[in-house]
Amino acid sequence: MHDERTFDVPYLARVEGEGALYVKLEGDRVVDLSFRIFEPPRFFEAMLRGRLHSEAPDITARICGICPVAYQLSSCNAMEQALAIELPRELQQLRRLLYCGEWIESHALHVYFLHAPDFLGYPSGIAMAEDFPERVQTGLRMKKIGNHLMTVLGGREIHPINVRVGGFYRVPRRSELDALIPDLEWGLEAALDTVSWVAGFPFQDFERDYEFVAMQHPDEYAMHEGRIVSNRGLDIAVEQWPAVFEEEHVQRSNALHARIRERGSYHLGPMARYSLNSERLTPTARRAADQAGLGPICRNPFRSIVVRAVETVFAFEEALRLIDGYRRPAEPAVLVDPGPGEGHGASEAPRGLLYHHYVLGADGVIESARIVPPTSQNQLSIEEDLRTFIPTHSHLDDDRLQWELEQAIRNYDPCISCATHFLDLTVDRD
Amino acid sequence: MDGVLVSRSGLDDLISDLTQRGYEVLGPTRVDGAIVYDRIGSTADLPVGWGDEQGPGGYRLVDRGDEGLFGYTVGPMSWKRFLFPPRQDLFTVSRSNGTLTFNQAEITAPERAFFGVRACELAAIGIQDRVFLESGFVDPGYAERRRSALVVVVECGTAGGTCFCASMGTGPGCSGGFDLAITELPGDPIDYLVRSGSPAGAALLEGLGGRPAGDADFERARRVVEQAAASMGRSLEVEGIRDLLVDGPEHPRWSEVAERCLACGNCTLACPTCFCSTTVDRVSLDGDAVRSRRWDSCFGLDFSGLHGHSVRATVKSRYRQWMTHKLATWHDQFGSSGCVGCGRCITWCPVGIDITQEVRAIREEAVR
Amino acid sequence: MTGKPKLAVWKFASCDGCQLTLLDCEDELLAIAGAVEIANFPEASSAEIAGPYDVSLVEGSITTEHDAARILTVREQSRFLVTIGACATAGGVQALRNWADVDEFISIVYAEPEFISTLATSTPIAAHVPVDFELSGCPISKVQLVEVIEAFLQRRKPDIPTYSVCVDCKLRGTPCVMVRGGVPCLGPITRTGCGAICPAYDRGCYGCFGPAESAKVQELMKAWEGLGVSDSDIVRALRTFNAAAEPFQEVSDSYAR
Amino acid sequence: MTQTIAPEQSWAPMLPHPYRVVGTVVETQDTVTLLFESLSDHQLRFRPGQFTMLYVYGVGEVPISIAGNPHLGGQLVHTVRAVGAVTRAICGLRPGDVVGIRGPFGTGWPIDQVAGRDLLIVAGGIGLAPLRPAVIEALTQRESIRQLSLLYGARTPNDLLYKDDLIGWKASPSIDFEVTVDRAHSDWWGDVGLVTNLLPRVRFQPDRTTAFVCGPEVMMRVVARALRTAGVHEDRVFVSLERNMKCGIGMCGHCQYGSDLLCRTGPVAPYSAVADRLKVDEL
Ligand SMILES: Cc1cc2nc3c(=O)[nH]c(=O)nc-3n(C[C@H](O)[C@H](O)[C@H](O)COP(=O)(O)OP(=O)(O)OC[C@H]3O[C@@H](n4cnc5c(N)ncnc54)[C@H](O)[C@@H]3O)c2cc1C
Ligand code: SF4
Ligand code: SF4
Ligand code: SF4
Repeated sequence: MHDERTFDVPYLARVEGEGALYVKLEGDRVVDLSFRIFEPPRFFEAMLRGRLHSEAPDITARICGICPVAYQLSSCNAMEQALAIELPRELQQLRRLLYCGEWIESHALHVYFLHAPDFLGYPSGIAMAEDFPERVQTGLRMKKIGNHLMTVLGGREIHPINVRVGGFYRVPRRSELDALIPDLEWGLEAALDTVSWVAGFPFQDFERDYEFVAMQHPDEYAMHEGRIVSNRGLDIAVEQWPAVFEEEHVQRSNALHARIRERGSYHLGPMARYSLNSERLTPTARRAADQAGLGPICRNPFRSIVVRAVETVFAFEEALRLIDGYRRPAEPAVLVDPGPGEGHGASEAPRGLLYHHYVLGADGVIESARIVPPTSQNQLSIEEDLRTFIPTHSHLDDDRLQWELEQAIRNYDPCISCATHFLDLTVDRD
Repeated sequence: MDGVLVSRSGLDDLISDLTQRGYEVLGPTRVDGAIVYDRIGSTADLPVGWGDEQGPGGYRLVDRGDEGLFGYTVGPMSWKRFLFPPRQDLFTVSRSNGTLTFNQAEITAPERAFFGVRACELAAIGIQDRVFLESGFVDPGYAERRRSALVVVVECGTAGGTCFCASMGTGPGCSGGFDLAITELPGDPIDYLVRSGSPAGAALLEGLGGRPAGDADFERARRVVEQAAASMGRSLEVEGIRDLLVDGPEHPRWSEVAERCLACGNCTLACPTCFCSTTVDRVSLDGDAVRSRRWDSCFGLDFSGLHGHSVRATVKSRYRQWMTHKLATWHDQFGSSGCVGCGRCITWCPVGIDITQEVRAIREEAVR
Repeated sequence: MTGKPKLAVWKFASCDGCQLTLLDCEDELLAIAGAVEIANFPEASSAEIAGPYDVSLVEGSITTEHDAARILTVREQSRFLVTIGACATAGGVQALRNWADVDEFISIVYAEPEFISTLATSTPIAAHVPVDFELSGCPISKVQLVEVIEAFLQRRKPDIPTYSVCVDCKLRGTPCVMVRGGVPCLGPITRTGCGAICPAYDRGCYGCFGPAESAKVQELMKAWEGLGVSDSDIVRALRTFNAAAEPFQEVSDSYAR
Repeated sequence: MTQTIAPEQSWAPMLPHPYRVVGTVVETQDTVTLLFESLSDHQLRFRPGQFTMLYVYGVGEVPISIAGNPHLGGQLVHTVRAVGAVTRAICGLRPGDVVGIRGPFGTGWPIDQVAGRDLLIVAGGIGLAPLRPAVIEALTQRESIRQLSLLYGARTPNDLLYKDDLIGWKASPSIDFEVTVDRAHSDWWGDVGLVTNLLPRVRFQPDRTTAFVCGPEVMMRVVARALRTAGVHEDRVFVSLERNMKCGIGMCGHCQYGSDLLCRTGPVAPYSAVADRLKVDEL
């Protein structure tokens, strides 16, 4: 084996968007490492200036076709804070139901199509289907049910049209939701089965002592309501986000990197949510986690696939619970009286916390906007994972090491469309 | 003609009788700010006490504050939807042993009772009957569904802002072509005169309580209809209209209306007589081929497509095609006007283009 | 190698939603994968088969020098090139920069503007290379995507109508929101394809499929004025996901003046 | 209304019948003549000028004129020019392939009204296809017709259809046949120029003449005008019109041409009935 090696993956596959990885090794020492995002910038924050508060959910959804609901709900939360609107419980629960759809869809996509192939040695879920047709069909059907839930509530699965500041345009009739129950019940079983399947994958023995950051709600496994907490004592309201976190623009990337002021990197996403809130999971999800041997906290990012599977169980179970308790709200939305204001909003995108901040002028026109997606917040953590991982695995041959490194990135289900977008890996060993 | 006088509960009995006889009863219901046809189980599902205000490009439901069951006119939907559905498979084709096997697509024609068909709508059904059943070829799906439909007419007591059935000679009263006809007789309580127009109707009438209607009751009904005829929101002079339009393809009004018309096609799709369709061929990646058809509109560019170009490239030619067909060449093709005066094309045009106004303008300038 | 046609998916500036639509064809995905060889689709597969490709699905608009060069190589390798979505077909939401000063945009978003290289405009694929078929929509419709792929394989004309959303609104049986509620709706000038979902959810169409054939934008906007919509709201409505599509752009510019 | 309707239930006018390609002749670079045989008991008896709706598996269905001999049962002949998806698919068919056919539809040429008259047939391009059965029929009824002439125009010599027929007709004493092209190389034996230039070449007595004309709309207009100038009554000049067609049975509305639904009351019509309409753009 050479002393110096370079790994250059100019286009990372099975991630959403365009990113690249460059690693340079001398023996087992990493001399250079960059996880680069070269998705062309699209300037949403700038484009939002001068638009109406009411346009933010539809416009920001276009930042990411993978998790549009996250953008819609974070922007609604921020706008509703800016305009001092309180949503009745039923409308909030309906939003949560919509979010369940997105979690199911996104997690099923990641588990079956983007991540499982790594563990089983396939280039794609489609290739995997040749040997595991039933598995892949199951994954597709789960994904379809998530999409269908979003379609019923949101009008369509990608860039739903039914979310507005103040609520919805139209709320479903009970019968429309009841019709979803059989599929969701099937999905719950399938998700449980998925947990046991992925729990049996061979995992790298790798752990890091992350600062996990996620939303927390006193009564529920948080999705779009609650405070921001961490395992190192952070417990803030969403509007304190800028006081605690900061973003830095680094040359190699079209995305901004976020860090906790004076502390550095942190970890967002399923593993963070799970580790901070596992006792608030629905009962079946909680049991599934136990059976999969997850324990109350998970620090091995390679096991995040198990956490995603557990969260999928949760999302199905929660959707069933929400439908069971559904009473059609009298009004689809709270009346909005536009005016000046400032609002912060967050929600848990499938990949982690998504933060929005707006300042509104007269008539609710946006004067400034700031959006911090989960992948850009996770960038530092991804790089640190790699730096930690490489020295203990540098004995691997180039192909194997590259595979493992890519997998380590995919652990985060990085959505580069959000972070601006694409993964492309260069490993340089001289 | 036989008739009985019943109260609202008599109509409830009628609806349950129909349901018991296996009919799916469809009638006017209030959904999302408009009156549309949907399943009904009793008169409580009807838009009780509701009326509508209609004008060019505008429609609003209004609370009339009464107990009337039929105090509105026609909404955006027509019965065409049930007899000539927007999308239908025509046939499937399977390919095996080097040959093709064509199979007529399954025809779904549930027994249905159309409850609350207005006079103009009955006339529109008659017009589509000529297209699909009586012009040489028979559309089997239409035939089946038509055969399975029982028609319960409601005569109009008030006309809407865009109605002109009186001009077209299609309403507001009905003298035949139905199974049952209902007239709502205002008063306290409200009475309903129910007449039969077919053996099936007579059988239903027999099972209905109430008392036999007398001359005075028929007279009351006549006055209700007369009042509606007198309150038409629109009128259209039909005298000589065929020649007026056929001979005037270069009338300047066509260009003028084309400026305003969006070519969106709403008028054609809302119209209860428009019957145009296009066909779609498809083979799924793992199955048989299917040919299906769906509603089409002469306002589309492709509608008149010949390879490489469209005959009617301008909006002017498309609007002219539509209106000339409706009011003029329909006579040549099917022996009647293609318009029943329901006013839907006026109300549901997003920019409020008014067919009666356009005819008037063409007439006036032709005279000048 | 199989004799199946080779399909490639390419991404330029976009949100990934349109290519996700391919993965969202849950019922058809494996059949598609059986009928074509998915030769290059980084979002779904790390396997990459070299070109040329029989069909290329191109998502996203051109916003950088690098992408302007890359699309030329994509075109060279593609026999039949289909643009998917509003970005690729009309420049997308990022074309809003076309009305602004990009340097200012950069400085609003990024602390170190000199690190960012980008073009002043976002342009559709057809502004750079010939395109064989365009699928509009933000995002594209699943049904239309499957239809285009099937039609390509069967060498038939795809059933992708170019008339207005109103047609599908009527087929669907939705009472028009503009007529019954005075809600401003872009349906009459927007190309159908989404299935007329917005009116079915009680809101006006917001034009995400771009202009329909013969779109009479000015005339509809006059009707909007009649509903009390302000000039600035008209400009906003026309400047969203297909802002740079000519019929929309022309009229939004006239109202912005 | 149960009582009023009693249609033949089983009759499905939209349902094609399987036909097998049994032979093909490449006519020109883009035009092919195909011979079909029925695979069911469906037999096509047609009048010259009628058309069928021809369905290609999964691709679509288009109207195509019947181009064969009306007296030869058993075989159906179509000549098709590849211009779009469906016609390209038809031109690519091989013997053994199976298609769907419905018909015949439409009015035909009024060949039964030419006894004792001069018959002048004028064809442009693919327009010869629907006229070929009329020529064949006229030749079989030759004794009852006074003067029989055929004028045929094509773009170039390479675009001429039915070359064997043309040679036969040229040689036949029963028919005066003249042909012209728009452009030609030096080895071309026929004329160059508009088909109307050929009119003076053939004998016909205007007041006893019936003319069948088929070709592009402009060509038909020009020929009809020339014939009128020559003294042929417009009632006796017949043209065949073309509009988009989706059903062939008067239910899809696409083939409207003013008062006509061309699939039912056309495609053949006396010029007098459509002269006014032909003057209107985009009708
Ligand atoms: C009565 C009649 C007889 C005809 N006879 C012949 C013939 O003998 N030989 C021949 O080659 N052609 C004939 N045509 C023309 C032929 O029907 C068209 O060339 C064909 O429909 C084009 O279809 P496409 O799918 O190949 O082309 P595209 O351009 O892809 O057409 C798309 C669709 O538009 C419609 N369409 C397009 N052009 C026409 C047209 N000219 N007429 C009717 N519908 C059209 C069809 O539904 C077609 O499927 C005839 C047309 C008519 C009306
Ligand atoms: S043309 Fe207009 S008024 Fe006449 S029947 Fe049709 S929709 Fe009604
Ligand atoms: S008349 Fe009105 S409804 Fe009809 S196409 Fe024109 S604008 Fe649309
Ligand atoms: S709601 Fe909009 S899309 Fe639907 S018919 Fe009305 S104007 Fe057209």
